[in-house]
Amino acid sequence: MKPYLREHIPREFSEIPDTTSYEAGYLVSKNAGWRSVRPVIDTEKCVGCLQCYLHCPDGVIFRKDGKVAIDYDFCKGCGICLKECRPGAIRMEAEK
Amino acid sequence: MKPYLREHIPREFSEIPDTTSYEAGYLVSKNAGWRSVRPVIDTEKCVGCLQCYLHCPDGVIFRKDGKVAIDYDFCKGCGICLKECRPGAIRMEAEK
Amino acid sequence: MSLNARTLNEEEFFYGHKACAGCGGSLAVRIALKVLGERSIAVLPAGCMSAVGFNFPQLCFGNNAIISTFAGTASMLTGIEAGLRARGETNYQAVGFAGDGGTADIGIQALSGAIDRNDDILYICYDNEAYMNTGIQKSSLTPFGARTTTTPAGKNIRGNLRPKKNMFEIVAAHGIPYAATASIGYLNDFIAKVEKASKIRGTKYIHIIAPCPTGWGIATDETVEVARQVVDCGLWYLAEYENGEFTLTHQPKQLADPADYLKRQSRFRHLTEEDIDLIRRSRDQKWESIRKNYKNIREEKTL
Amino acid sequence: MSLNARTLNEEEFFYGHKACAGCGGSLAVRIALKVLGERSIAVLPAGCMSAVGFNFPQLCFGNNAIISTFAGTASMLTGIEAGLRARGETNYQAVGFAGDGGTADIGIQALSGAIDRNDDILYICYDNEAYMNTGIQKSSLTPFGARTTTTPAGKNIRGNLRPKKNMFEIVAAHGIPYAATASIGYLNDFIAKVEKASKIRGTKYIHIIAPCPTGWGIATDETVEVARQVVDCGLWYLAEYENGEFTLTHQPKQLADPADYLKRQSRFRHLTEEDIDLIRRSRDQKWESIRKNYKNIREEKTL
Amino acid sequence: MTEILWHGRGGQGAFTAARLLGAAYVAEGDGFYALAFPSFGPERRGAPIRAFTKLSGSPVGDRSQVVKADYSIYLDDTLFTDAAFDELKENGKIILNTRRTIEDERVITLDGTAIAQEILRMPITNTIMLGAFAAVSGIVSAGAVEQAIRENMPEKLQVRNIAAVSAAIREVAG
Amino acid sequence: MTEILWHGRGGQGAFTAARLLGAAYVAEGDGFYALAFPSFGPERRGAPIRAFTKLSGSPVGDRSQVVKADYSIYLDDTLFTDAAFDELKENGKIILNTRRTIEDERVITLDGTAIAQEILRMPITNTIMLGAFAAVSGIVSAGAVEQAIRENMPEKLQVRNIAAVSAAIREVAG
Amino acid sequence: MAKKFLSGNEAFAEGVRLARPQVISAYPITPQTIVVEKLSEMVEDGSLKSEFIHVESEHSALSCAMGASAVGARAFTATSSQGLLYMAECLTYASGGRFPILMMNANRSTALPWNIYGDQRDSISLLDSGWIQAYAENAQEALDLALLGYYIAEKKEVSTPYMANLDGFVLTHTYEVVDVPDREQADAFLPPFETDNRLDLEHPRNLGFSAGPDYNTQFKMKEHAGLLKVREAVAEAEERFAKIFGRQYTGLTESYRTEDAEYILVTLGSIAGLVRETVDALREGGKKVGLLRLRYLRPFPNEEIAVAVRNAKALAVLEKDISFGNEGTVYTNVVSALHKAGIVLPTANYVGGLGGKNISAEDIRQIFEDLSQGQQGLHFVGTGGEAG
Amino acid sequence: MAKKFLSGNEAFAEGVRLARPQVISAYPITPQTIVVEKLSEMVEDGSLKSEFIHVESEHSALSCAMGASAVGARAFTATSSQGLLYMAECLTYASGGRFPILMMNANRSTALPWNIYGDQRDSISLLDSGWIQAYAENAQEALDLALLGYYIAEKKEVSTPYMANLDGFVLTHTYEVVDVPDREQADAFLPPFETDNRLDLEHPRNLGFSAGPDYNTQFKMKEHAGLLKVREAVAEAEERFAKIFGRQYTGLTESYRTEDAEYILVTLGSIAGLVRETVDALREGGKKVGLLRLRYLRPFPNEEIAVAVRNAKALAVLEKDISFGNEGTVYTNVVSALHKAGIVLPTANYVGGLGGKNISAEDIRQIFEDLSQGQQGLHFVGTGGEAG
Ligand SMILES: Cc1ncc(C[n+]2csc(CCOP(=O)(O)OP(=O)(O)O)c2C)c(N)n1
Ligand SMILES: Cc1ncc(C[n+]2csc(CCOP(=O)(O)OP(=O)(O)O)c2C)c(N)n1
Ligand code: SF4
Ligand code: SF4
Ligand code: SF4
Ligand code: SF4
Ligand code: SF4
Ligand code: SF4
Ligand SMILES: [Mg+2]
Ligand SMILES: [Mg+2]
Repeated sequence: MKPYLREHIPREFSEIPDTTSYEAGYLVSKNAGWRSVRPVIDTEKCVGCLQCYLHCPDGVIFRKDGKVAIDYDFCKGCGICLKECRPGAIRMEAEK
Repeated sequence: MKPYLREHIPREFSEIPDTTSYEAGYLVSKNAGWRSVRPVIDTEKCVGCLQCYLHCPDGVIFRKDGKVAIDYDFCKGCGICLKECRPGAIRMEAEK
Repeated sequence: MSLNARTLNEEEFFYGHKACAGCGGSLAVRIALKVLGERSIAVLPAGCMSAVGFNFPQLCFGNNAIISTFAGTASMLTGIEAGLRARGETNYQAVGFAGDGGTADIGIQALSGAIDRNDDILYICYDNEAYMNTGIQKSSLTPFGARTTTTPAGKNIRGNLRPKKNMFEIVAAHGIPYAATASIGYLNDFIAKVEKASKIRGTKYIHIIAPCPTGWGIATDETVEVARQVVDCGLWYLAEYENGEFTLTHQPKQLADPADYLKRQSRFRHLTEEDIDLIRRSRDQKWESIRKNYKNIREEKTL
Repeated sequence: MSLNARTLNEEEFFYGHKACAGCGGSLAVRIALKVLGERSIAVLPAGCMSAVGFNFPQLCFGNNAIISTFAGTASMLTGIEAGLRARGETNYQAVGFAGDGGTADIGIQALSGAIDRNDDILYICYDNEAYMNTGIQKSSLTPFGARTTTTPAGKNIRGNLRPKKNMFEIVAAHGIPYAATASIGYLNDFIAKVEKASKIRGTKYIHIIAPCPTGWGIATDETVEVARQVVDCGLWYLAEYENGEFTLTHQPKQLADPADYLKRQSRFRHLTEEDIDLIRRSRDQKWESIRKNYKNIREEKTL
Repeated sequence: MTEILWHGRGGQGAFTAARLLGAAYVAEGDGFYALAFPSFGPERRGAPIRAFTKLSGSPVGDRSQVVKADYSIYLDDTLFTDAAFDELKENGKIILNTRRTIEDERVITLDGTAIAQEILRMPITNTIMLGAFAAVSGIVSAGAVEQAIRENMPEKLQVRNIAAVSAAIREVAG
Repeated sequence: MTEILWHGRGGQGAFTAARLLGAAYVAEGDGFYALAFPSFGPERRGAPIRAFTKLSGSPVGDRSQVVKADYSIYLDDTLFTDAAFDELKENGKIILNTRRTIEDERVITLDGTAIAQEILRMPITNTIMLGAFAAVSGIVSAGAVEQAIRENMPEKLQVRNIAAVSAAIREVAG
Repeated sequence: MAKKFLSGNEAFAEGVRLARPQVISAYPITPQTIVVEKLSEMVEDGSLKSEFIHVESEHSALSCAMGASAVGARAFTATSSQGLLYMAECLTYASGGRFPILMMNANRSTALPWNIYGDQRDSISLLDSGWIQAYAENAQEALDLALLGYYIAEKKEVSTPYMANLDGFVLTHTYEVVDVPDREQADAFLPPFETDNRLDLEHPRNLGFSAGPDYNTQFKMKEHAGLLKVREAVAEAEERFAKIFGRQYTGLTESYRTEDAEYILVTLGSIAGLVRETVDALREGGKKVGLLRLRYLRPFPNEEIAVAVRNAKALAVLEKDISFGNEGTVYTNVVSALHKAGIVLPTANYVGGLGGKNISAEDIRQIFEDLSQGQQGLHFVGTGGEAG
Repeated sequence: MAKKFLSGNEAFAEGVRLARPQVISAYPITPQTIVVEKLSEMVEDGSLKSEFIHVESEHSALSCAMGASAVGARAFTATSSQGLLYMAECLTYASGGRFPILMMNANRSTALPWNIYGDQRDSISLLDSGWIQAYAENAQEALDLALLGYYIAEKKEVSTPYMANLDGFVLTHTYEVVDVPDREQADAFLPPFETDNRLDLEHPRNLGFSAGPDYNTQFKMKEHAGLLKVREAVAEAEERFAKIFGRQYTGLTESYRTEDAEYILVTLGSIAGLVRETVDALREGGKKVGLLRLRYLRPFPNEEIAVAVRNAKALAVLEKDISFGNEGTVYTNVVSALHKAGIVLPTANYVGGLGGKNISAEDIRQIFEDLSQGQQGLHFVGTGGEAG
């Protein structure tokens, strides 16, 4: 199962587990703020080879319509996808 | 240095070391009581090959006049010397 | 036949973690879990991967996962495997992901014990060549010459003076059913090895080089590339151990010069030409023994 | 040229100890210290040798000696060596004597670390194939089939089901400067190896089979004989590892049948003919690999 | 006590600036006390981080993080949001590295990145923002900052960073 | 409370005898309590060792070693010296496995080794001395000893050891 | 129920067999080994269905047990002395993880100097590690603690690992008569282990995570609360136990003739038997003395102590441990219990039995005698020496 | 003497450099690592002549240090948290062996849950292990403890290892102004290490042996006596230190405005700074409050506490640890000190800062306020929760 962002952040004493055990894949914060550059996919150029998807350390590239898309909530902007994209379908853009 | 029997057994509080450190090779008890058989060397037959000396786990056989002798204070009577003596110069005798 | 980007499980099991951008270790963990799937139970000792993945209430493993003590990866895996078996479960894979320090130093006692018992576990060492989580200290897998915070490079000493421990061969000397080396620069090879390991019963060990931009002094987009380069220049090699035999799974046509690999990393920046030459020579020596003792690359092309 | 009964130091350094009559381990320690002499500093972890040798006020080492924690033989050796060096001493040998359990199980982390650092120490494992001091429990060096108190032989399980860990090759896989196997049944070979080791700087490891009458179920006068037999039947072998190469130091003309060796020991008494055959076959397999990977016996005759 | 809050990303040197400020302050003489510390986290390179400096005429007993600051300094304007003002004391000021102009009297801006690129030849703005702080606050002298840099930075970085501080002071003062 | 001191060598089974005696005693019914324990030492095979049995009509709280015994039993006469008498209570008795005859009314001797060789075909005298104790003391019945052997010894050893006990009882009683 | 003549170790092993642990991992150490040997025999002969893991160290033993517990299997381990210290990291880990593992600890002295005999410095030096700590007086109680231990530890509101302590040699190696419960009785008493605190293949979970400053205190409060719930759990368990087995225990402490006692000796473990005998003897001589046996050190029986000693004129604590540079740790704890209850009375601390030194009936009489003479302070038993 | 702006770790490393250890063996762990990194830099740059051993674990770190000490070399190690627990076996070993090793411990929470921040459960949970335990308040004291530590530990009559504790992050990673002594001053203060307790190539010795029941207690009494001698040794060392460096410390405790204080807060470590400030503030408001800082936990300052609080109306102990199922361990010890001195007064126990939870000035004011309202019992700081 892919971990996903939850609505609720447990804070109250009663919400905190009695043991150090909790639902798997419980996310409460994004990593978008880590990024100063963002990868952008040029779907024109993308051939769907999936090398970017394969090599992304954060697993934020997913398959979409035979090509790929990025979950910007969790992309850290490392740039590996760009390097792995032989067709040059990815470029980095400065954030903000 | 070969550990050897000491006259004195420390017993008083003041004689006990302040640390767990003491003179090397300090012996206060013999092992003779462990033995129910004792090896006896027939110096006639002994050729001084030193195999008994070499193989004694307790190191109680020592060289003497080109042959060997045994420190009965510490021999445990294991019988290895007898087995290692090819010329058959060692026999075991029951204690007492 | 074997898995690849297209046939791999699309699910992600290591997601939202706080590893540095470009972290090689997180890529290794991510990919292995995609191969092993949802019935894998992951054990991670203290180290970067657990530090970035398990911060309540941010829990980044989608499958069952637990942090072990630093020394206890393999022994906790043993217990998990035995416990599940005792509970009557049959379809699961206990897998450990430990760093180089957690594997080759403090964790080697437990690892050696598990192999000796031939416990049915898969142990993956992601090797970033230093204690990264605590700030880049030398481990026994730090290579010769590397600067770390405990092997500083200065006027008197030029970084780490000891060669890298060969965990792969040490593990093999245990007579383990399966052991392999890998690199995040050759993910298909890694994928194939993880898949193969998952089908073998008994202890399996995979040692994957996983560069760390922070600790190696490279850009965040260089990790995969550098991990490829270390194989291409022969300072690392891709191999398997099985049935008592060593096999190279990838034979670089011609070994590239290590100098390029070394010079792009700030941890090696202080090395002199002589140092680099020493490294070259020890590589050559190792390859001589590889050529002698390892079978040739397999015929299959995918690996 | 090398030492023998006649030329050996006549001094005794391990004397008056409370080991069982006929104890093989105590013979190994005694002989090694006679080779190493009075400027050796011995470290002994928990185990039979320390238990029988260090009971205040009965202290049975004539040279400097200290008990270490069970896991800490190698690391304490490291500290002793470094400490003496720091104090400006030059002529000494730090030597460890650890049992099979203290070496291959709990002590392997520290041992592996010391080898990795190439500390100038000599580590001798006296292998009696079980935790003897605590009453004969299985260690990872207990051979296949042996009955111990934690691998009982009964209707359902016939003793220990796991093969013996190969510490010698594991240590060699670390790239140690010198490693060797030995047996108290071949003392001249052992003496030569200890002497040789003492002249090499860096880490040295010697693994000596030292039968235990109590744990093996043999008479007190059989230990040396049995230690010879295990070599003669090929279940143990005498070898060295140096400069990356393995060498047999003793080549039995023809391997004797292990059955005789096994049957005289009560720990193996329950074995069936099939079990023994299994042992024979695994021995043959090992020898095949030895013949392949080990150089032939040296020319010198003394070894 | 003057409390300063530093904002940056892992790797940008926010804590170095916090520490240099403390060192500069205590270098002013006896009776000058300071604490400086980073936010203590398992934060990784790239993640937003904070650092703290406390300056006082007597030893500082309170080692807890600064909650309301006299000065809140941003090395990277991507981190600057409206929440920034909640962290200010009543007369607190924000010193922000940005190209933008911000219409708020509590905010002092400068294009630290440009100065950095010019003088340091890389976009590391920590000492520049330290210079800006010195100029804005008047709490530490340029000389003390210079001394702190000399005593606490690797030799080869000293000259340029001292120049960077001066440039920042000029920029703000000017 | 009756306190029994056993003397033997590591490997001779002195402690097994001590334990069998305790088991035999408690087998007599409710209200019979016993403790049995070896001397706790790192003693190795061959070394002289001791074992202890305490028999009482109420739970035995004192777990310390027997210092003065009602019965002191020697499995091996090489261990028997004059010091033996110091370990006896006033009316204490010694039961000694020996071929010798000893002129002391406190000492009861029997050639346990001979019986052992005959019945067990090895020189292990522990159950023989236990039988001797039963006969001499009258504190445990032959039946209880037999039951203790059945419940506490490996099956294949039971028959012979029961025979050994009987032989010893006959020997002493006869 | 079968009457047997067993050593403490053997009795405990019988208890463990009856408790049906699914995974056993332990490493040998004197004087614990017999337990593990017996268990491996039971596994061999099929009377105990359990995975028996031959681990390479105590750290691994408890790590392995934690792994098993973390997937919901009942786990057992046993150790002593150096072994307990070697697994110290795992002790806190197991309690923080709230894994209800049962461990038998054979109390033994710790090196240096080496010594294999029974004192209680090993477990008492790790009193803060979050485990329930119980101390058996005799082999029967040892056996029973194996069953009670799992029952208490596994209660959802407790979820805390349980350390059952047996004095080395004087209890572990001493044979006495023991009632061994039947399998059916044991099964009726102890239900199979159920927990949500586990890695669950159907509903994946993340275990053993980090918790930063904002959350950590809460976890620690919960851990503390779990231990405090042990008092009630013990009471409930012992009642249930009495119903099924006919033996009634007395909670965190056992008071013997304390009601009207002027002088009370507080102690724990197997020495209590001798103290009880001595109390009886002194009572016969007209001395109003009593024994308070601490059956548990964690949770600490503050309330029970306050009740038991409220009418005493003085008390002494006799214990087999010392916190160097201060005094016996049990004493320190007992004194705190008095203080919190507002009880003011003279106390003395006797440290004895170190390294297996015998404590005699005479020693105990002397303590009572000292107390009646107004003795206070720290004293070492059996050496004639006042500390200092 | 040079004025520098250093973190606690850096300051400690400076102290270690000045103390000239001959062997350094340590294993990395947050928040200790900086010390080891700094030392390896000093070895590299030649300013510290020492064997720097890259060990494979903390157990090995301390084993190695013991080996070095056992041949008469001055040895240093440093650790924290899990690392301290991982070497627990070696702690008792070193103290029993009477090896005067100096260890810096960066106080940090222990798993589970994992947490890298500063509380004191690590060292306090190992209070019984026979080490001298000192707690620094600030970076200056940290540096000074490195020198004082060796001086005290190596005194023949003490011969006991010394653990200098620095609160993780708030002290180890916090920069402040520090006077760094000159090399000459340091050498004048701290003579080279001399000991008979060593393996000596000229006069061989056997070390670390066993001692059976007849001897063990005596060894333990000597160990205890060694710790008790620390009080005097500290006094002498601090006097000598003051003469050479001009800074005077105050022995096992430091009293701040306690003479006439009605309410005293007893605490230790770096939080004392904030308490001192708060005391000043409250005093300005007319409240008679005081601070008693425990500089040492072992030996425990029983006498000093008794003197400092004899006129108080109530006291509270604020500590960053808890013994689960009881209360804070420092509290337990303090209460025992009161009891032994015959002091009866209400006390309360505040457990705070667990897992790095901030303790604020407001929290401290509240404690004093509570005390004046007659508060007793155990309370967790910063969570609003009473234990239980
Ligand atoms: C017993 C113990 N010692 C030390 C530590 C501190 N520690 C946590 S992670 C870590 C470094 C891990 O290095 P490695 O295994 O190589 O993994 P990486 O961080 O590089 O991913 C260390 C030393 C610990 N958690 N436990
Ligand atoms: C940490 C620790 N665990 C366990 C022990 C108990 N122990 C002491 S000696 C020993 C057995 C040693 O076996 P081995 O190393 O093979 O030596 P041997 O006794 O056979 O000579 C054990 C388990 C210990 N002393 N320390
Ligand atoms: S930039 Fe890095 S994190 Fe973002 S999608 Fe590309 S590879 Fe993944
Ligand atoms: S690597 Fe490039 S071409 Fe291939 S899928 Fe990704 S974006 Fe498309
Ligand atoms: S019998 Fe054994 S101990 Fe005695 S001399 Fe012969 S070999 Fe040595
Ligand atoms: S082995 Fe026999 S012949 Fe040789 S020295 Fe010994 S006694 Fe003499
Ligand atoms: S420090 Fe290195 S290994 Fe750790 S998270 Fe960052 S990139 Fe990954
Ligand atoms: S048990 Fe074996 S190894 Fe130990 S002393 Fe006896 S014979 Fe030697
Ligand atoms: Mg690493
Ligand atoms: Mg062994």
